Amino acid sequence: MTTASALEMVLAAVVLGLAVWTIAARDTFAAVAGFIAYGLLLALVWVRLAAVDVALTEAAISGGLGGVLLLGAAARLRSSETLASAERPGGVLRLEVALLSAAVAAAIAAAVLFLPDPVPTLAPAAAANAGATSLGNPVTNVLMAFRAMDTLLEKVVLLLALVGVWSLAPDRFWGGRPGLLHYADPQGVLAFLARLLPPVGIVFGIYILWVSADHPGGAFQGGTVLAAMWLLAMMAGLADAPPVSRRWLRLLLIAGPVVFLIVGLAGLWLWDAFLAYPAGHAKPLILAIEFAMVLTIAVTLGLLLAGAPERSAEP
Amino acid sequence: MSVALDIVTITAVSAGAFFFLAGTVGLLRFPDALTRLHALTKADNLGLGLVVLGLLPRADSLRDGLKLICIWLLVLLAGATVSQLIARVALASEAGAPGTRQRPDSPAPTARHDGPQPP
Amino acid sequence: MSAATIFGLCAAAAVGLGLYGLITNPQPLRKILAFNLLGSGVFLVFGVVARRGAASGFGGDPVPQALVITGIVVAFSATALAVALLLRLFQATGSATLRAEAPPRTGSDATAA
Amino acid sequence: MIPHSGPVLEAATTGGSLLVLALVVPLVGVLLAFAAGGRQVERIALATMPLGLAIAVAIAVVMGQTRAPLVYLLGAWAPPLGVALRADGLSAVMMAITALVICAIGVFAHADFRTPAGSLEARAPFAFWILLLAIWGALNTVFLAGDLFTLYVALELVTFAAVPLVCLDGRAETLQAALRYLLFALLGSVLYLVGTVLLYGAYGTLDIVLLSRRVHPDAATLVAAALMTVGLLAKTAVFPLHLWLPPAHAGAPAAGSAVLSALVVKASFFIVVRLWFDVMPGLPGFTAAQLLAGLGGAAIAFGSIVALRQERLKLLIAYSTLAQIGYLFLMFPLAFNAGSAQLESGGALTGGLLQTISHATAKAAMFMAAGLIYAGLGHDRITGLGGVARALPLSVLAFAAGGVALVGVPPSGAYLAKELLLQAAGETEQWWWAAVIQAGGIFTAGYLVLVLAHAFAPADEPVTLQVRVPWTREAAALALALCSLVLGLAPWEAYLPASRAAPSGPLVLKAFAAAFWPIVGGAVLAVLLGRWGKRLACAPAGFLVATAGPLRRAADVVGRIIERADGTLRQWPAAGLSLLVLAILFGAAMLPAR
Repeated sequence: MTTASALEMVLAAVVLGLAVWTIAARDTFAAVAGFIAYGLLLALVWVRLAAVDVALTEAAISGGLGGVLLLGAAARLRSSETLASAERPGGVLRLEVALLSAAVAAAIAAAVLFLPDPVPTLAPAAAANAGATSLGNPVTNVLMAFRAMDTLLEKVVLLLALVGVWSLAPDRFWGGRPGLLHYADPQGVLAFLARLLPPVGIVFGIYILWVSADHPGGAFQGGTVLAAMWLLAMMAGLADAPPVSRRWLRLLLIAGPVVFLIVGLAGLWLWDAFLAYPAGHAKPLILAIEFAMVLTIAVTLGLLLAGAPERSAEP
Repeated sequence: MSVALDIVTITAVSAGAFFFLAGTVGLLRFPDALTRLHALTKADNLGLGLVVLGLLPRADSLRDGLKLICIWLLVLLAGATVSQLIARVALASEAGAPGTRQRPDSPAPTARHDGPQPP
Repeated sequence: MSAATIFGLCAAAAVGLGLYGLITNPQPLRKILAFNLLGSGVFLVFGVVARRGAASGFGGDPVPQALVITGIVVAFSATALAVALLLRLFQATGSATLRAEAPPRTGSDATAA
Repeated sequence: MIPHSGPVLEAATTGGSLLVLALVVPLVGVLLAFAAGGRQVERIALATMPLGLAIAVAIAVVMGQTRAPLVYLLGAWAPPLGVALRADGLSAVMMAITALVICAIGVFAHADFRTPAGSLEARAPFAFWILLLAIWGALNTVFLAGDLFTLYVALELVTFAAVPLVCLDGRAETLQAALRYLLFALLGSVLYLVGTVLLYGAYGTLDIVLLSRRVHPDAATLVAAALMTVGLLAKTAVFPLHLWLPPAHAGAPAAGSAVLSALVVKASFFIVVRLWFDVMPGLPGFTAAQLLAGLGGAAIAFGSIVALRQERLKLLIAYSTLAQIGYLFLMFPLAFNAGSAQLESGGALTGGLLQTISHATAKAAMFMAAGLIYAGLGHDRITGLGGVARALPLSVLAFAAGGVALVGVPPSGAYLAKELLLQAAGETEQWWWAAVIQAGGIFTAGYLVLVLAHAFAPADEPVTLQVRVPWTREAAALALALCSLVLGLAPWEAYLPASRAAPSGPLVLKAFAAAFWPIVGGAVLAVLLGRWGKRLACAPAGFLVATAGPLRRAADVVGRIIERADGTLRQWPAAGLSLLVLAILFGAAMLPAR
């Protein structure tokens, strides 16, 4: 057994331990904390699996925004804990579910272990066609060129989730500001952090996007960092969530998919096909789409975390 | 030269690892939130600082070295802020309701500052 | 054992744990948490498949890696929607439970009004 | 008929860009409506509808002429690296019916979801129209996408658009229904996703046509097939995985219920069909197909009996959806060819698909009619429906026409479907499914008779309508119901694999013959199991009641037991357990294929 393999085993054991904790912990708050640690360690697993793009996404979502979302919910739901946990199913049922879940997991493990050799892979095809876009990052190539349709649909999914969240608002607050108002000491340490960190964060978010043409990164990862900076400012009371009826906000929220669709439709009429890029101009077009998307993603994620409108538009 | 650098790396990273270990033990064993925080910051600040110091000779370029130092500085900043917030919450909850001790692994300072805006 | 094998087993175990939690944990927030665990296990299977497909100088097959990123975005959207629904349910009823109502025949017309 | 697969499916065909438009037009509508906001949301949605309908018709016309599938390569990248859109006969039919139903719902919902005068933008209209367009775009993607992962994203898009529809009026119980729906649907889609990645790992592609050529029964494929099937069944709400459906479909606003019941559950059903017939026709085998149809049969019995015992009209229709979904799964064993050990795209598939679209149109019409009755009376208690036939004749007519169409009276689509399924049952010598098919028709007639008997009964007190019901809304419901009633006359041979015997004898006579026995049987069921209040006692056929008394008491016991079982199965842990058990059963049932 090599050192690397021993390291991986320890990592897998810790990750699994945290997974068990997430499911079994009595206190929901503690379970969420365990899940955040799980997400961060999972990012290391992704690095070990040579998927740095995914590692960045995993860290940003599981450890970052997802963690904030779940922690906030756990804090707000604390008073409902005891009542809900009284509905825990009986021991026999739990045992049955445990056995059957284990059987399903075993079947999946067996399927993964006995996958065929030689391994079918699209890596050579992706490498052979990388020249068409002249991007060095194969994952960006897949996301923005080969399977651009999925990426476009994914952006619509994000927007729809936001429409769904907004649709939960009480009628009287429609058009108002999302979420509860955060007020913090303007001289406090959180406000200090919220003044100091965003400039660094914004540069870093755009950097992640910019390098994604040739290195790990991308619009989603960059957008997550930007969203985190915005949320930090909101939590510190330095910025307030904008009212959902603002026109500029609506335009920002659709900018990414609209630019994507315009380029895609231009491809339908002018070039080869829908979502095709003209030879030699693929890279600037892809970067343009990603810049529009990074803004849209940042705003969408920020608002998804802020929640449904719960206050009137007047501050 | 390279042997000297190796020794620096091994010493610094080992020392850093020791601080991480000590910090983790402290986190698990210390009695209350404030002492646990104290243990935790040792791992964050000193432990990570030493690991970064040990890795600096290994950096391929000046840029990589600067990145390493940036990582340490950002962690310092975030760690200091969050510790301060947790400590404040811990103090507040101890003062307000004795017996309900805040766990150090539940940082959600913002949730504490939440409150619906009076209409 | 290769990284793909170790993490493949780890992924399957995460799926099993997620299934168990999603079915038996009564609190909706814990179900959402379990769903995320389940999802991360599935994504890890993608990672293992990608790693096995390393070729042409790539550390992994980029196609499943890209699919995972899309999958993570979709799962996050789902989490956000579910949390928002849960908080609204809590706001409206003061409790957060998924327990099915008593058989519908006992329902009064209060629901129909 | 238009073949499902063939060598042509790897290059774009002429007319392929129509497929892109079918996806893009609703999505552009979503984006524009979101940005414009206010009153424009509704206008943009209503303007998109004729456009989308025209595209769906154009696709059907082009395919009718060329008699070949349409293919489009997105970004000009061919599978396996790229993603293809493909329209075969099934897609064309489903898209056309979807467009039709969406347009009718648009006309119907116009009055419910209007921005009130004096406000710039209102929550419910904003959300409803955007979600409706999004569901449309997502459904078209489900019908066209040739890639299993794109199908996953489209399926999630359908779910995310459908869930908020459930709780659009914000009542607490609808919020709970929506959350349960969302969480169970997410469980289903994650299981589907596991299958997707295992198939990629085994074959290096997710393209449906490429997979269908490479698939062979090894461990990964079997696990993938079982998990994907069960995941999709959870999203389709097949018994016993139906915990989310009745409250969600009954609690949504009428237009929402119509979309959910008519279209949304068909998305995951359609992917099951794609999976079993196109991706791996040789894999599931005899046992698994029997198991799947067995669930369908159980759904028919359970759903129908519980439906007959409901107090509220919307819940009755929701439970009848459960039964009708079960009916759709009866085609799987009937399509199984014992000689080749494969599922064959023949008459049974056509029958199943015809039943799908008949149910889509009829059920949408019935939910709309129920919504109008609810709006008119201010309640939807079945025992309180007396006199409604006089007060809202068109709505009751729409309900009746939809119901009659589903019972399977010629020339309805359901009649043709039933004929084709019975024919397939005869050819494959599976008489037990023929019996289940007949029973399905009788049960459907049962709840139709129950509701109509109440609706036509004289009112206890004069019916005063709470609101005026505009005729356009009733017309939309009636149009869909009539559409379902004449679906059997459409030229299906061009799109679906079926040979149909020329109709013999006058239509009226056949209609009467086909309707007679189900309706008599249904009436008996309705008398035995339905809720009558004091109505049955004063019915003219007093002697019937006297003889039915002991039988009714026995039926009541059976009904109670089934209702209690339904209540137990709809508890979350029980449903989860059923899901795991089914996953393992399907895996075991497919093992002999190795």
